Amino acid sequence: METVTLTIKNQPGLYLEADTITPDAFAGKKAEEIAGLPVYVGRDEHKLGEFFEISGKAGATAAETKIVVKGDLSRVKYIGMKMTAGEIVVDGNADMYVGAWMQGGKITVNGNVDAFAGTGMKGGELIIKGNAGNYLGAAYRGDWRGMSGGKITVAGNAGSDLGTFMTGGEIVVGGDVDVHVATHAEGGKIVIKGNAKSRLGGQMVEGEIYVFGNIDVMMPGFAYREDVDIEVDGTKGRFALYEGDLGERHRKRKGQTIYAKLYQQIRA
Amino acid sequence: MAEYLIKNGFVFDPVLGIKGDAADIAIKDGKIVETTALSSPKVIDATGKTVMAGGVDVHSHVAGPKVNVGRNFRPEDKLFGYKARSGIERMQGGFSVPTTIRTGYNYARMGYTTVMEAAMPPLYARHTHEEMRDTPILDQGAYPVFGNNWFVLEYLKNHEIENTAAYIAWLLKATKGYAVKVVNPGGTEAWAWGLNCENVHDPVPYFDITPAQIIKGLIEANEYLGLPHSMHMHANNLGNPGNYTTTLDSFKLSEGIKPNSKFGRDQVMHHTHVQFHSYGGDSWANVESKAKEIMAYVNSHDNLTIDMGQVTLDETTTMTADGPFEHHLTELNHLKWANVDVELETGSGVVPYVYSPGIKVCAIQWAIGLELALLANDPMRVFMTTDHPNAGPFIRYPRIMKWLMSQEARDQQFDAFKHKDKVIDATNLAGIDRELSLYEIAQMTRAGPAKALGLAHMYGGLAPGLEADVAIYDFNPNEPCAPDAIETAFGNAEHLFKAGVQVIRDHEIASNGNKRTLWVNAKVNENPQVMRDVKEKFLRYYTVTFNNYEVTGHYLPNPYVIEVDATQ
Amino acid sequence: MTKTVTDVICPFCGTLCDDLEVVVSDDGKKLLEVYNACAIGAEKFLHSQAKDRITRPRMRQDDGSWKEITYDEAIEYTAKMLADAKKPLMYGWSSTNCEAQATGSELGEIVGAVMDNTATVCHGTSLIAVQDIGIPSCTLGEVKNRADRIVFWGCNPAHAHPRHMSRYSIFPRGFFTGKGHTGRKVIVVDPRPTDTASVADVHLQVEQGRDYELLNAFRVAFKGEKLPDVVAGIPKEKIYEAAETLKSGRFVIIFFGMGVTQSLGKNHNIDEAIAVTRDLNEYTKAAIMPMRGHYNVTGSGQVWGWLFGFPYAVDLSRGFARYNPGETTSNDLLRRDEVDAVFVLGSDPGAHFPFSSVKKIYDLPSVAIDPHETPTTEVCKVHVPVAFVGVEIGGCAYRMDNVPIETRKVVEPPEGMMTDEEFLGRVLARVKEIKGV
Amino acid sequence: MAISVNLITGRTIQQGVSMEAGKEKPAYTTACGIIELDPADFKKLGAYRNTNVRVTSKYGSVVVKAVEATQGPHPGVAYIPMGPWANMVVNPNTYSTGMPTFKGTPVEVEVAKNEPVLGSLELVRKACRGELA
Repeated sequence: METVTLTIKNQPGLYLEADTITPDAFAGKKAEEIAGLPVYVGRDEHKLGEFFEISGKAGATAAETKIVVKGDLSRVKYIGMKMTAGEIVVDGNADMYVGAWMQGGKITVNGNVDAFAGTGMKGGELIIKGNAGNYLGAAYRGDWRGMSGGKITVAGNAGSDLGTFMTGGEIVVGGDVDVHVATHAEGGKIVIKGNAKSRLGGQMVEGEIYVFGNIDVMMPGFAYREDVDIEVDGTKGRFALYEGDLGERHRKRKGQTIYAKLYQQIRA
Repeated sequence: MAEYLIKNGFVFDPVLGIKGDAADIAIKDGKIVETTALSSPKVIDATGKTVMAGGVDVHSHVAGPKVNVGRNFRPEDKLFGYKARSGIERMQGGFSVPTTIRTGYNYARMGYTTVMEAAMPPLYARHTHEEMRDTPILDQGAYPVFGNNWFVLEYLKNHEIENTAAYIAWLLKATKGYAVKVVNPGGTEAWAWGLNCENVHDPVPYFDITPAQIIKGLIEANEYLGLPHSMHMHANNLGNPGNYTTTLDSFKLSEGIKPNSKFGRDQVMHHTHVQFHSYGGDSWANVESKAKEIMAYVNSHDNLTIDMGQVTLDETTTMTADGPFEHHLTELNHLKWANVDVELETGSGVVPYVYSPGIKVCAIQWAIGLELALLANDPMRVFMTTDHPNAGPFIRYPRIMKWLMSQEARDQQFDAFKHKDKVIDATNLAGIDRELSLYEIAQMTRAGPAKALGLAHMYGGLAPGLEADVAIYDFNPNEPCAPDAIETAFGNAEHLFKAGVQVIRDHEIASNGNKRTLWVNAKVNENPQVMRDVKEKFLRYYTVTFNNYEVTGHYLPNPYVIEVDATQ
Repeated sequence: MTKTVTDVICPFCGTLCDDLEVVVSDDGKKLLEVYNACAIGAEKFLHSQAKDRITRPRMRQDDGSWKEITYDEAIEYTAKMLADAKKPLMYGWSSTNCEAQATGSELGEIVGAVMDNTATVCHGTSLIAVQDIGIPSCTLGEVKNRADRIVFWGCNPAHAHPRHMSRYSIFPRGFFTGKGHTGRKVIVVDPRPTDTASVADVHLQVEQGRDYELLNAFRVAFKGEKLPDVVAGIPKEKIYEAAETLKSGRFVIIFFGMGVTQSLGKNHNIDEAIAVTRDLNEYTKAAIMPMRGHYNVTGSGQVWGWLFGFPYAVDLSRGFARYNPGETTSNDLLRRDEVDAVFVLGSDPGAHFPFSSVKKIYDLPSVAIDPHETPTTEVCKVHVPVAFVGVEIGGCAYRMDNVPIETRKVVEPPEGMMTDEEFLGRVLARVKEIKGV
Repeated sequence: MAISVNLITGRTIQQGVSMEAGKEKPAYTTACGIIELDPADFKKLGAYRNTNVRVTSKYGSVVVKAVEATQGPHPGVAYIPMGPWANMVVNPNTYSTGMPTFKGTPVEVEVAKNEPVLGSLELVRKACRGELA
């Protein structure tokens, strides 16, 4: 695997749209060629090299390419968008749409990301060491196909609208989450190790939510069923199982209605 | 205006009867002229290329309230599909429901120059006209819907044809409409109570009338007026297994009625998107093609024309004034559902739909559409449409051409189906080896629809005196080609003239044209009763005033009025 | 002598009443009286006659004072500002006609602006919900002629849409509703016992910010499932009862407003309300409608819909149209310093945006096009007064149910004043010159 | 002493009429430079009706006149008509939806008898220029 290192040298006046920072766009290119890739500030087209110091070179394919991005990237959008393979390490905070529509490969952000990270994600791995913004692993506006595969791990907290319209894949949040989790989800698994506020599983058709901490307000459409002993992301424990959303439509399998499941850890 | 001489192309023109012979086409002052009439034309060498009149679409949902619902409620339909502005081209977006700008350009790119908006809710006529105004290049007209209109229901309950006709004439003028459209007659009014009319004898709640009475009455009123187009029909029971009997029952209501129109059409009913109305079986498990039965009827009845409503196997957006059908659809696929019931007039619904080659029913629908065209004895009466965007986006017309012109292309598609064998069993298509010629395609996409619209004096051919709407395709019909070459060539006209203006040059948009809006001004005897009824309904039941209803002025910056005199 | 103009359309709110009568002087220069309008609508017409009206553009000086400038100078400043900006915000577009919106759209397209309208602080979240779940709706005449169950959820038409209840919803006698209000059951859901609630049969005083839960409870109740004893402050018995009232109706209409679009959950509240409506269609007929507030905000969503494909928050900066509320919406753009110039027409963000956003407008190059003096004109660098749309110039406007109506000019604007459309047309021409397109 | 209440904003007919008559006019301040409090909250606040109060949230602070709720009772909920006064204190968080949280901002209300309620233009101008106390 070859490594390309980008170090931000000029901050954009507004925001930098850099959907070319992907192993797919870099593959087969030398540093000079990578420097020539287009990026945008408002309506103006620029070259990547105007904002980044670029060293190293890419591998022949995306899978053989690793990108390390350094510096304050809190005004850089779209890092890793639509990537299919390879690896990106972001050494700092990044702005919106990190790993949006990604299909494969791995992104590690050693900082925070803003909203819409992992939008419509299909595969691969997105690891956020800091906090994530709103709409993590959610669907793009209007789409009924949200995150369908891959795994997102957040060490810190996540914002509102986590996993909206999720159909598959897994999201693990180490800290707390804001309102609306797995709204409209039809599959997938969300693990919240900290506390949740309200609107968990609203309009949820299918899928699983696990909460280790408190839930401020439970949806009226979730009904307590039983206590179960299970292991979740390496933690064994007793959980209260709720099913819902009782107001929503559900499929039937072998005559049984399939509900979404919400597990809350029971703490002594 | 510039003169043009399109030299030596292979011309396909049903109006002149030219079947691919090399010929020259001359353009002057916006019209086709004899080549001798030119003095110093710009010459376009069309050697080795195909030349046809501009395409005419008899049925497409491209402008108006439900189309815009389809745009605005589907941001995902535009994701990553945009085209940036450049030169004279404005920015474009949208796949199944493109922006008006893209609609105009994409039709032009296929060599189409006239497109009729298939359903205009009268109360929203202004909106429809605003969108058509902002659709470049194309000549357009819109069909106001009548089949669930309270005036029509009340007049036809007592078979008052003259009053119905007077009301139609008034509404065409008020809305600047082109033809009489009927969608699920009575069923959409029933839907205002959450109900439906599932066959032609199913009475409309409260109004004490059946769909059959509405259909027959509107045909008669249409012929009473002698409008350019016939009554334009979308029957009850669309999209349901076993519905072909309802379709045949609807067809039969036209029997014995002769056209009364000086505009040269032969039909008294145009039935649209017949693919959706040709299903046998009694459930989605055993649904099968009844295209043979449908076409046996069509082929033997000259006073009927139809269009296909071809499924293109895309993710698309369904939209229709058939409110109950859209509700039925959203119950099936659970996708987002928009509905608008329109006071005293009509309703509509919009639901996204994914026609997947992996789903048996979708593949059967695909086959049925093609069967309709391939079983047609007279291509002048069977037109190519996708009921855009219902069965698929109009940009797939070149792909449909490919399927119609090449058995190999059809076989390739069969092979791509997950349930190929079941699809073959439920349909006739695998046993049909007919391959349509470009001449027949020109009948189905140009001369036929122009004639059925009563616009054969303007569009659909290359005879001198017609509008200079001419498409030149980079396609040599005399050389063997892979099926995909058909799709490529006819999706990307090399040159296109609209009313003598070159709107595409070397495959690029060269002009935004001078789009016109066609409407029909039918003069009838003064009818005080109808005017009294209209004013009373506005006073008591409408939420806009009578004086704020009529569409006037700047909504049609370039109108083209077709005058009809039905005074007696 | 005076003359009376009839069938006049009111340019205040999305109700778009079209039965006003306006008395003007014989020469058409003075507006004298307004009939049939609500108090707010009448005031809007009369304000055009204010003696102290500003009739010429003005530019803020370094010392904070205003200096009168010519329209030509204002056009030049605006064109330069937009042409120089990398990503200008062009906001407002509600108190104007569709013709100006179309011209403005072309301008926005050329300068690569973000186009946003007042839905962004009003029913924008409803539009998001519609994109997620759709919307079964109808025209207001359907309500008048058929509806026997009326729900006002988080809206207060007695104050915000004063003639709505009499023209369309509670009181009118329609074709199938000959008994008027006695044939209808009215439910109001609001954390306050509002003046609208006082004319309702049922008021559910929902705990503020818990609409999503209460709506969810209705869906659970429809299906006959068990509810917790109290949801959002409402005892379950009342919820079951209200759910039954809705199910037993022949035609249910739910109107909703800012109480749900601006409270916690926002688009999700609407989403769930639409789901309630969908559910009701299993049992009876039901429709739902946003109480669009601002005159022609609906129209700008329509115009942008057919031109760009999105109803608000349209980012044209890259030469094509993109959309994602949360990123391309005015308050997010301002908060995040994503735009470098602000153009406002037909709205007053200075009064109606959170102050943190207003401060950002103050800090940027900015132009406000508005007949009034407003908090926005107060913080912008240039203020361009224009003719009142719907009073001094007509044009197309869309009602809250998307019905388009041609508005009427009833009186002449003061001598020499431009209209929105003229001003935008001139700026567009100048921008084309500057950019050489 | 200060009381804590949940602030919502919105339209009133007086807000509409005075806005259309001119936001620079005193009537607009009379209509919108107010906070409607429930009698129970007045009691807790220990203030007379029509007293100027300072309303403070995490996001800002503004002086308005406290009046009795016109559409009550709604103890614990306070109402400032939509406008620049309300917008000094509302929660601007959009939760990435574009919509600030205009309804449901926790605020503290305390008597500020001697502080004036500014007119709309003056309020916004001074706030922008950092001239507010």
